[in-house]
Amino acid sequence: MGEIANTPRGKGILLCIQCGRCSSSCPVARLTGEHNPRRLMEMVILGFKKEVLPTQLPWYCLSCFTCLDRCPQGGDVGEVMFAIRNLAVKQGNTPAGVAAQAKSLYETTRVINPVRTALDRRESLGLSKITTEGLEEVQKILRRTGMEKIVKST
Amino acid sequence: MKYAFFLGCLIPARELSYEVSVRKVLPELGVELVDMKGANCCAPFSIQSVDHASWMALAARNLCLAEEMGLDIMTLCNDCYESLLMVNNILKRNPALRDQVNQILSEVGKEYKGKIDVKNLVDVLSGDVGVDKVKGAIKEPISGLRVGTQPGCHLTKPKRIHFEVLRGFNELDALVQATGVESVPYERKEMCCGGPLRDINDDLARQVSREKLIALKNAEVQAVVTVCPFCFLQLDLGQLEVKRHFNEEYNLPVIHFIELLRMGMGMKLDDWEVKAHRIPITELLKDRL
Amino acid sequence: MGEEPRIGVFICHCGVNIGGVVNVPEVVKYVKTLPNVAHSEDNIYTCSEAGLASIKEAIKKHSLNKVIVASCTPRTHEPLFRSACREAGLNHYLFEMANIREQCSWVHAHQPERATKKARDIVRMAVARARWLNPQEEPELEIKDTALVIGGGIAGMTTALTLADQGFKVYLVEKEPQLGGNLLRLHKLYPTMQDTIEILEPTIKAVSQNKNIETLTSTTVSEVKGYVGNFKVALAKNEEKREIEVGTIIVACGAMNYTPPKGLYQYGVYSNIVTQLEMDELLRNGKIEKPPERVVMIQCVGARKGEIRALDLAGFPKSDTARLLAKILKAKKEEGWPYCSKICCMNAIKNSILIKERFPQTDVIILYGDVRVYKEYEDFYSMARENQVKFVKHIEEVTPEIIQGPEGKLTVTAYDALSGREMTLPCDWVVLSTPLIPHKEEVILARMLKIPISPDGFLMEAHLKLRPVDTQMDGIFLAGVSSGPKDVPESIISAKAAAARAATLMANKKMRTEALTSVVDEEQCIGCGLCEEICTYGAHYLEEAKSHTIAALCRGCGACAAECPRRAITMQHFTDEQVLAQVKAALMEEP
Amino acid sequence: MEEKAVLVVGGGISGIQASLDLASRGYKVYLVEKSPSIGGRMAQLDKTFPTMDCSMCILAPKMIDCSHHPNVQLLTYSEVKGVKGSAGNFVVTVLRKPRFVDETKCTGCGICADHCPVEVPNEFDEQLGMRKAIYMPFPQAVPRAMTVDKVNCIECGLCQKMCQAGAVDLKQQPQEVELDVGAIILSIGFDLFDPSQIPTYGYGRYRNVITALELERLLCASGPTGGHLIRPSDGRIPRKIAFVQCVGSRDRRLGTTYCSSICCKYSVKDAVLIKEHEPNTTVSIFYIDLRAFGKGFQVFVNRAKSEYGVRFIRSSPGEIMENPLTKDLTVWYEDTVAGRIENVTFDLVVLCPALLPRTDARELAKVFGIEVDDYGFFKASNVLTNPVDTTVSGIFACGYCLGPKTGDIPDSIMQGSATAARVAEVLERV
Repeated sequence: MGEIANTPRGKGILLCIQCGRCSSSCPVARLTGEHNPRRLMEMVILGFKKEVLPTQLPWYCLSCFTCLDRCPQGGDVGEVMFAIRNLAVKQGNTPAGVAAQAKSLYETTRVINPVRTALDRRESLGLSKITTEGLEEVQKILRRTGMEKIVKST
Repeated sequence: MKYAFFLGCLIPARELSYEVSVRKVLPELGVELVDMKGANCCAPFSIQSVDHASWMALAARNLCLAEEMGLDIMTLCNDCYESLLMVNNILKRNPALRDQVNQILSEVGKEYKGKIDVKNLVDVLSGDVGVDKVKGAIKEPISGLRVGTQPGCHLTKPKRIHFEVLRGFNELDALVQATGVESVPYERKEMCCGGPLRDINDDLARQVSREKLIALKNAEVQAVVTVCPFCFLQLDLGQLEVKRHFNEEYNLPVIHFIELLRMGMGMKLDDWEVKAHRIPITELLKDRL
Repeated sequence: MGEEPRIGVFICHCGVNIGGVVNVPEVVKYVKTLPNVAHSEDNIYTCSEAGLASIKEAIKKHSLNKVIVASCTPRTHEPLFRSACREAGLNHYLFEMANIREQCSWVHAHQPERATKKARDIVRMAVARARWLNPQEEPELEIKDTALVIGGGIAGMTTALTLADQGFKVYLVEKEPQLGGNLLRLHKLYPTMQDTIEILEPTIKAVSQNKNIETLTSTTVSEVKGYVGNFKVALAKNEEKREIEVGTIIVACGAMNYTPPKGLYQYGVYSNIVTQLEMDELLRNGKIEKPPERVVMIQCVGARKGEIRALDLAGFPKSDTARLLAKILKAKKEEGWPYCSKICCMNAIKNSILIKERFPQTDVIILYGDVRVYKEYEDFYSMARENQVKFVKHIEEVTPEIIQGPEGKLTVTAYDALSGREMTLPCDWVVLSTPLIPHKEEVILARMLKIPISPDGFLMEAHLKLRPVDTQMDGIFLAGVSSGPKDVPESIISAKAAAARAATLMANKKMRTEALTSVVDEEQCIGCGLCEEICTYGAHYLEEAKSHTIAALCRGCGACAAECPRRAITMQHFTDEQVLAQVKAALMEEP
Repeated sequence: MEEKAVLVVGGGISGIQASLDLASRGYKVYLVEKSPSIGGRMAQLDKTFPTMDCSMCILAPKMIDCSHHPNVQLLTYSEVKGVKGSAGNFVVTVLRKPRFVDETKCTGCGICADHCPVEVPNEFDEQLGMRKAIYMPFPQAVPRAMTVDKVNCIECGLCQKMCQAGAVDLKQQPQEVELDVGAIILSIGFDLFDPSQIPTYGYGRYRNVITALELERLLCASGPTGGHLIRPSDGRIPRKIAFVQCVGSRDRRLGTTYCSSICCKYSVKDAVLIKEHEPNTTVSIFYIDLRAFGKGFQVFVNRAKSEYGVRFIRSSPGEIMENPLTKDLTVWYEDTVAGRIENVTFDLVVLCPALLPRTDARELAKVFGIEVDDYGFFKASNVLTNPVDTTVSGIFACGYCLGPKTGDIPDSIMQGSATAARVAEVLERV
């Protein structure tokens, strides 16, 4: 729990009283039993690392933040989720989609890049060019934060 | 009214019609948009999931660019909006984090000062321009069209960083009504489109979208009006996927709010723009196209 | 029987409580046909000021000499109607009450006709009895302005001080050699984390310095004679005996912390399994030197037993459930007390915070059923969570398994209901939260004082809701945990409340008692002494081979009258004529 | 002897207890009550746990004792405006609001009300029942006198014509009285959290979402429905009822972080009452921690489960949705013990709102110069050792205005008596 609680986005976990308002408000949890934010909080609080970090569990959240508005304790479940994901990623649990976006960001400053046809159309419409201006700065930053390693390792 | 225009990644790459419409419409309403040279990705939820510090720093870098321009930022995409808005809020209030971020930024000779605000297309139109002025600009009101609006999560949630619960709802609806279109209430309007799970858990993403589509169908709307390009993508393209997986026909055309406004102001969509909608809008808006 | 009875009957609708079932007007009509009934009417609420006014008015207008109210229970309302009669100049023993609500409309809510008939019967019986009612005089008693406080804990001392400060003389009796009670064993008090001593010392000092208080330590109460205002109490300090006379008695005999029997949760088997109280002591004396890796606390040990809990194992992986169920089935019924002891959650949190303060790295886990941190203690609970104390709602049907591991460590196995997972917790200490339970001596004391014991084993209040510090015995009051678990502020409040009730009695110096007592006809009495034997209240005594009644002690139960072979004993206000008339009326066929 | 007089502010059960204890001890007591009648919250309840006594039936005698007691002077429909002096000799200014009826003449026969043409919702019935513009809040009101609510009165004068006692006086003026007292007891009670502040529960939007106090009135034999439990939208007897705990309590966002201490207990009581009213109604209680502490409660909860079949679900529902046609309510919740997210449809949902300080508590605190705690309840000078002393000597407090110190009625009564003791301590020293 400490590892999560001591991160800027993970504090909320200490406030959780397991009331279940988040889980019963969560659009995903309503659809699938696999996802249960409340239970995930409980598992993190009790330090079930193996059962959480390498699994799918951290990756069901939509970040729609409905829970943030419903939690009576201001436990910010949806926020804590990012603290958990950061930890999961450090352990190499990164969904392909996320890894791809991270990589793209590191290489082009943007997570999504236009395909050829789009570029052509931009040109024909006289829309601004899509450049990688600022890439150097972005990479410096990611080097400093250590995300570069993560990107390269995945 | 002058803004540092934060385009983001998705729109210039995949939803050009959105960009074109904005560039056409806003000057008409007296809003000047200055492109942000060298802006990087806002650092959306995907990146936030990877590393917190990187999110803060990358978003802050964008904020710094706007500070250098001396302009408030206007975003189009909800993801960009929430990311930049959150970081701006946090860094304004939390000196400790601000120092950390500035240390990182010092690498690239930048410093976050907290001098600007982050706004969204809807803020600008309903707040700065004003619904009345928008209404005034409508030359050919679009009558007899029932739509459900999808403001998207990050225009409205969490409460504490947006002014009030249904802000996005009320203001967006007011703007939509201004074009002459009827915005119909429907169940679970607050609910997410499913987009954020795209590429992470496509199956779930689809199921969420389906819930949304069912609710919209129940309200007997003829189309969905979106602000966020992700919502657009998820409900438009996603509809085809839902069709494929659940073989359910919804046939709900999805329209960028700004396109609606553009048409109302008498500026027709080009053919390629019309085609950009995977659920055809021709039937619905034939007299407009 | 004196003058011809002129009976007034007032029948109450009690809103719809009675009126919604019983046809009240019809009953009124019927009552008017009964002999000696001079007046009858119905009221929406006879207990309302209007109702009372109309009683007084009718007494004068129809010169009534007997009054009957047919409404609810005498327990709550008789005093009210009696005083109405008094105010109208009618001796209040000429008032009779018929209960047509609890004993009629409420229990026959679905049969209005038959309920109405029963109401007629009940009122008819009342009328029959009323004919025989006679005026009675209530004896007036002197009330000594001296109090006895039994128990020198925080509650007892507070009561003593409160009374002494008002100028009453107080005897403070404590069975232990020193004052202080349970708090002597406590180190810190939640939620302020104040040292107990900071509160205890000044109180003890104040008591010892107060010249109105006579403190008697190592002393027990060996006998209580007499009655409200005039108790004669025998005290014993080892061999030396002493008798004191007091006007009121306040029972603050406290309670004790339940110590599990050897083997329950392995208590007494391993030395590092202790109760919260023992943990508190260990912490106080710094007996825990090396930082524990983990401490596991278990709530409700010996409390809330025999309670039915909704059990749903759906949350657990299939693999576990079978094993779990098997465990639940063979889990033997655990001994313990049925109630929630109220203070254990906070005590556990208190100790967990103390541990965290001392050993920040120690992992503290609390296994609970419900976290009952009521009032602002919720904030105390949050504080613990912010200190990273972990709370686990475990499946209580499965008594956590405790086995010994390497180098004296323990391993607790429990089931977390909220994550649906088995937890194996290696730990250095297991702390059992055990309830406050009544002293064994309490039973003896209760018998001596003739006050009943509630189902939970604590002393019983006169009325759980309305008279929380009174007892059924006039002049005897309850303070502190003698009537059930309380925390310190609650004990202090109850102590002051008890003091107030006692002071009210003593300040008036006099009181009137019920005339509903037994009277011995000396002509008839043969002095057999059966009445003295049978009387639970010690109201009868023999003198010169004749039995006599101590009116103040007699509760009017009638046991003696029933026992007396010579029918020499009459129960005033419950004479044979009155009762038999009632019985006859009950059996009589309606005209 | 003026210094032997005491002022009690608030005529609820704890104020009544304090007054009676002090009065029978020989002190002169002025009992000031804001509303037209004493009785307070307890008067609004149907039955009380665990003896299941009808609340009014055990309260009414005490109320009447107050009005009869030679040492108690009731000042109902009155408010304290100012306080001077200190322990032993306070001078208090009390505003007697005009009730436009002469208490001494009015018999409370109610003929005036029968003829009054103006009907408005009755506050005492939580707006569920109606009263006239000239009214008595409830039949057992003390003093038994009518009151004219001038806000709604249309000055038609019918009541005046109808009153044989000539008690109605529509010209009556407000009146200020000065009282010399040695000590002051505050027992102004609590207000309830407005559940509409939690929009997802739909209170105020959905008619069949009600508060627990509204339920008490619906269950009460002398309540607006004569004790018939029916649901507001269509008057049908609800067959599936849900109770939701901690609505506003244990809530950091709203600042009411404390546990209100009574909701779990009265909900179990209400559940059992409902079962007794309508045996084939199902009752579910959604709770986070079932706080059945205090004498006899745990055993009662066990009985509610085993004998009455009340369902207890450990969950705080996320959302309530109304079916616009049937007005039935779908509750989304997670059975946290089973880890199952479910939605069940109910006929009636009862919210248990947090107990809050009176809206005028801070104001009043200023008048008396006492401090309030973080929540706005009156602050005890020492929570452990002087729980009923305020921060000003000679001024004491009892009942819920001290915050959730009280579990329930017995606690309020104990506090009432305790303040009486403290007053005596102070005055006997003077």
